[in-house]
Amino acid sequence: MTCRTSVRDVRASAASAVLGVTRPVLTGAVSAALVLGGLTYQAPALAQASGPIKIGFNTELTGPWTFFGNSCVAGLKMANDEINKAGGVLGRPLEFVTVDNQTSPTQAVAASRNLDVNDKVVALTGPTSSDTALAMYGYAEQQKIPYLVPVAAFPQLTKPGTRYTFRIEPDAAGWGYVIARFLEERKPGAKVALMYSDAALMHAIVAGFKYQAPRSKLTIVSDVMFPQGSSDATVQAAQVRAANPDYVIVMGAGAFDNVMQNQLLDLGIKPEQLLHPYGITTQVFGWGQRSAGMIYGSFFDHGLDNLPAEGRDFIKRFDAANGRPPSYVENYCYNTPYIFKQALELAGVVDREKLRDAFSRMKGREVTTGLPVSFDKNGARKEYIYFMQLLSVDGKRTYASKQIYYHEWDADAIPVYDLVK
Amino acid sequence: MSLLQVNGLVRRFGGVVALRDVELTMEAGETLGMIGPNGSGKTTFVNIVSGHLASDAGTMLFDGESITGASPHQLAARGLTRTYQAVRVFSGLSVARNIETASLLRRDARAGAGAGAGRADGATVDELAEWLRLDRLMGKPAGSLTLFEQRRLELLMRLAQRPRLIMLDEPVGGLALTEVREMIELLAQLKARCSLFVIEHTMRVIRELADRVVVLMAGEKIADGAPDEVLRDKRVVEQYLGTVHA
Amino acid sequence: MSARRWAVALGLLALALPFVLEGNRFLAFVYSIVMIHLIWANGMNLLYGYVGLMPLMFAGVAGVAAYAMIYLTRSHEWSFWLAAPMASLGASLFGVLLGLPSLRLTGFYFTLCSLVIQTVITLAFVFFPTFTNGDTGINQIAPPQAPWGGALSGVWMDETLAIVAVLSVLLCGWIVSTRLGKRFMAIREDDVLAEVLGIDVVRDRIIAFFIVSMFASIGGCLFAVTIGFISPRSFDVLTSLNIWLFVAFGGRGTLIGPIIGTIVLAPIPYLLQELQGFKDVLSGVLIIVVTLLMPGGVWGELLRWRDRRRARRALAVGQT
Amino acid sequence: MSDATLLVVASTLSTGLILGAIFALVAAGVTIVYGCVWLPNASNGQFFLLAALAAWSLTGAGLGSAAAIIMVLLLGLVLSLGLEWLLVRRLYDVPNRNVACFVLTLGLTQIMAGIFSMTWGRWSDQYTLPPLVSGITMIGPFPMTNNRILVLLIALVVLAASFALLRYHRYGRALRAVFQNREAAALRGVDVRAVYRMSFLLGSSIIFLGGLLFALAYSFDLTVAWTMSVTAFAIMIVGGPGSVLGALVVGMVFGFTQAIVSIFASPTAATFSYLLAMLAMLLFKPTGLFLR
Repeated sequence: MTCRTSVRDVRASAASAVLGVTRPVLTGAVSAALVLGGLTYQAPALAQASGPIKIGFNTELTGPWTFFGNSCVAGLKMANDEINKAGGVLGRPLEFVTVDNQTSPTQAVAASRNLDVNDKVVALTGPTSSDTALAMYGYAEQQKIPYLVPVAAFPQLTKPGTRYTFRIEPDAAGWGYVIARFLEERKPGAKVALMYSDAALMHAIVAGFKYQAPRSKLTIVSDVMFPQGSSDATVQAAQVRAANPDYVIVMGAGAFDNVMQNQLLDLGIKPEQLLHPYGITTQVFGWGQRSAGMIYGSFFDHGLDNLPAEGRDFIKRFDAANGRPPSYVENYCYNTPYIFKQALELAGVVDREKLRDAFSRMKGREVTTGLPVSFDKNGARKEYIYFMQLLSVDGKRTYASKQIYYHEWDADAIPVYDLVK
Repeated sequence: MSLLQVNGLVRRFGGVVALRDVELTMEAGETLGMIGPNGSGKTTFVNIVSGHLASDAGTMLFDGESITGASPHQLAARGLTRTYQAVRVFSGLSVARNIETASLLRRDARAGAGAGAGRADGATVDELAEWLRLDRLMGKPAGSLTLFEQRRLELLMRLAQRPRLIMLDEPVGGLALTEVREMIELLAQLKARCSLFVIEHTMRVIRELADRVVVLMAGEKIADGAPDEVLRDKRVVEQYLGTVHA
Repeated sequence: MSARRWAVALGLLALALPFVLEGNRFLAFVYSIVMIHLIWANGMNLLYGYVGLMPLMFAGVAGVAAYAMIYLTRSHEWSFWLAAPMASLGASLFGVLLGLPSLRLTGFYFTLCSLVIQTVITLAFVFFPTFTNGDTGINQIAPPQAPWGGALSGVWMDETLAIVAVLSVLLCGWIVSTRLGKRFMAIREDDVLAEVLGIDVVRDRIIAFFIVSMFASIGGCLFAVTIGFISPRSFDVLTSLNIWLFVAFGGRGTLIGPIIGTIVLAPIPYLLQELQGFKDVLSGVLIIVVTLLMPGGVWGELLRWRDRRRARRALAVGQT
Repeated sequence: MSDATLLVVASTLSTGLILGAIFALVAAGVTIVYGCVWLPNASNGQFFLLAALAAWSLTGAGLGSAAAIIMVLLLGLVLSLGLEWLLVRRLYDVPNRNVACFVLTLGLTQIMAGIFSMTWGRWSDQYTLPPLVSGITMIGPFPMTNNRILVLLIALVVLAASFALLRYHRYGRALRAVFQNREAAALRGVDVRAVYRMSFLLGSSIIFLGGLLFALAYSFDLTVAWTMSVTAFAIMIVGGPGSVLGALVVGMVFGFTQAIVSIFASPTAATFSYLLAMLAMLLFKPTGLFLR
């Protein structure tokens, strides 16, 4: 048994090794180390001078958020190809180096480092889940790499003092705030019930809603939080039904969102009373035809009014390629290369510090919607949201919806960073 | 003062009484045999005395001190140890490691009396190994030994601890006839070194080894005395010996 | 070369690698992650390989230590070098508490019990956000202070991890060679027999849980400052299972086995990121093949082959 | 009682029964494999998920739910046979097969998780099966979908059938004999390996069915695999390995605890309470509540 080598022996030989008695061993170890080092050593980071402009795209290609990561890739690739076909940026092609963070914060940090060190990317962009984004945020701020966040709504990504991180999606506490404003308008003095999963994003939305609800004269009649891994909500749905609310705000992690929706509908809550703070295409397919009439928040939907031709074109081409209409996730990821293009052209050179400055002063536009893209001193964007009403769902192919509300507000309309730590 | 004194031992399993007011004393240097049909409570008795099982009532003294409720390792430290009906050695470890583990906790070593280190009651572990003919098997995994070798190893591991009393639960169980002969000889030599408590079905073992015999029937002690007397006792013959080949 | 010289060479190599990998901060990072897992695997091996209990709440204990360390450094402005040992000590006492079921349960029952405990801990991390910030996690965890002022980072942080990892191997080897280690192995082989031979099984199991929780805790604190971000998912049952897998794959109850397991399996998800789902398939196939061909783990099986060959040779010599 | 109270009471019953029945079913599958063959299958959560995902794809391709279920069960049978032939049978004679099997099936779990993220994981973030039957039955003021009633019935019938099989059928007797003493059973002419194979197939099929029923009653996503694995193992141990009755009773107790505590406290308290109850059970009655 190997375990029988006693420590006294090891200590003795360690001493003898230091004294040079076992020189061959030491030499062997050091030369092995040097060989390994030679294999791994690379020249220190040089600014990217020629070849494609590399940007690190760190996203979820495996693990529970696989779908979001892959949807994002689909949108991003489309735009990237278009840009390169049209001549690239600053006369060079744009390349997104995609790495898989496995929906794990630890892996996201490792992947960021890989992109930073081995690919020497000029900027990072990436994940679609909040905790991986927060882990990357720490890395980007520490290593001073510009970091553009396409789809992660957690407010702390743009907390005061943030310098290198810029977020495209409005922050989640704001969504909660505007839901209260919206319901106040639709039915003054409404009674509202909340059902949500114990997850970072949901907590931020709820915090914003609870802040604004008394100011909008809304009453919260029921407030149910489910631990992660819940699978049934019938009892809570019955309790919510018994509290007789005018509206139920529903947001669950993954499939549990749909479980809550269906169980509320089973118990006789009308679709018109149901409000989801956000809805993407697969979610809508899950809700199905029986949910027609319900309301969901969005930042891009093929049912939006007044979409410019570029937006309609994007929807058509995405649908043709992927068999489903895009939602805001794909839209933000589609816009990401264009936002990079605008910022890089503003910076004029491929340099991290210059690119950061360009982001902070850019006045760009989303190519699909024409909405302005500019960031405040913390990297947050002007807040906005649409509320859509679901009209009909056609199997797993498409659905119809109409825009019923649009609102824009300043990020500091509510004390976001006091509400969410 | 007796070496072991058991008073009014009671143990129930559910509704079944396994031991009913069992009284027993044992003097130092004595070899006591315990016999009785299957299910009469012999192993339960050993389990309780050796600390594996709690009693429902009764007290136990070992060398004049109470051992009621003591755990097996505390008893081992005082010199009371046991073997099992199904042989039990560390089958994944080598014979040498088995013996080493057993001598880790030798009584005198723990008590701090370094003088006897490496010796088990006058004999070194090596001498014991030679005596038990294990000295050439040291490197083998204990699990690969024959049953008889394992029985001898078991014995050596107990002796390495310098016990004052060894409780043997069927020491010749499963052995071939020649091996039984040998085992009895070994145990007879052992009698000089420490007290033995032997559970056996094989009457030969009891006749040749025991100074005194106790008979358990359905949890009750029905006889206690010299082997010749007890084995001739009418009740014992009718209820027990009649059923086994003596 | 003798086994001892090999051990010294490996130790020196482990200590030298951070300087070698300095040129590539990504590989250096992967190396430091492997070192942390090595600390963990050694702890797991002590309990699983030598005492014979498979604790799936291992990561939970590491998490408790990490959160406690962060709380002490953030809210009480303690230095990492004071906070980490204190947090580890506290978490280890907690680990002893979680180990108490082992006094009644052994084998697979204890494993399942620890699985339930780990599930409760993970839920508690999410549900009681005072110390953990819930599902959101804690980001921008400051690196430890360097003795020469400033933050300990880069190659010196990696070197610190390598030193702790090498120490953990040495410590493990030392514990195993002591009377305590021999008692552990006796308990692993047969706890009832160990008790009859005078081993206080209850006390020794408690000691084992304390030592092992210390390994888990120190690894947890170092993990937090190395990654800079932790959330409840950093310390969930999958983390425990992974560490256990390293030990079982390499060979439980040997000093070398867990090192092999960690070095082979731990870097896969980092170095093969481009392979996406294939990398899971690859490591799964690797695990299955090794289990079927080497049920005692890589090193355990190599030792067995060696022993068998020696026995055959001895037999051959005996016959001639 | 007011309608509102009745509604809550009825919904509690419905939740407790359905959750309980599905968890009992999966635990029964686990218990048959672990309790009889002593092979802990760490990948049974993935089996469960695979069944649900396969049914989702088949119904998406236009197959009816009932046809999809039968197809998936057949598929599951083929898959388990293949797995038994390729991997599991190699462990029957390994001395420490508990551990070997756990490691092996963890490897299998990784493979399946990798495959899922390259396939279904890319196609959607959540999955719902069309109901087997449509319509709603009113139980007092509580509307229960016929689909869920049918799911409950299937689960209970399968549980009863496997109980009867293990208790009264020749196979069940052989299995108990093998469990008590493998060598003795072999001497008495029981084909031990055949019994093992049968148990693995039966257990796996029941887990597959559990996945299908879960998918019919609820929407699901990829995270359900682990939750299911942990819960099923815990239920099996508390109920007593090898006891289908134990799995049923403990599964139901678990379902009802979750439903009832969440009325009076919160869903989180419910989850904590059932986990702590299991812990207490393990500590104070480690052999399980029911004998096989």
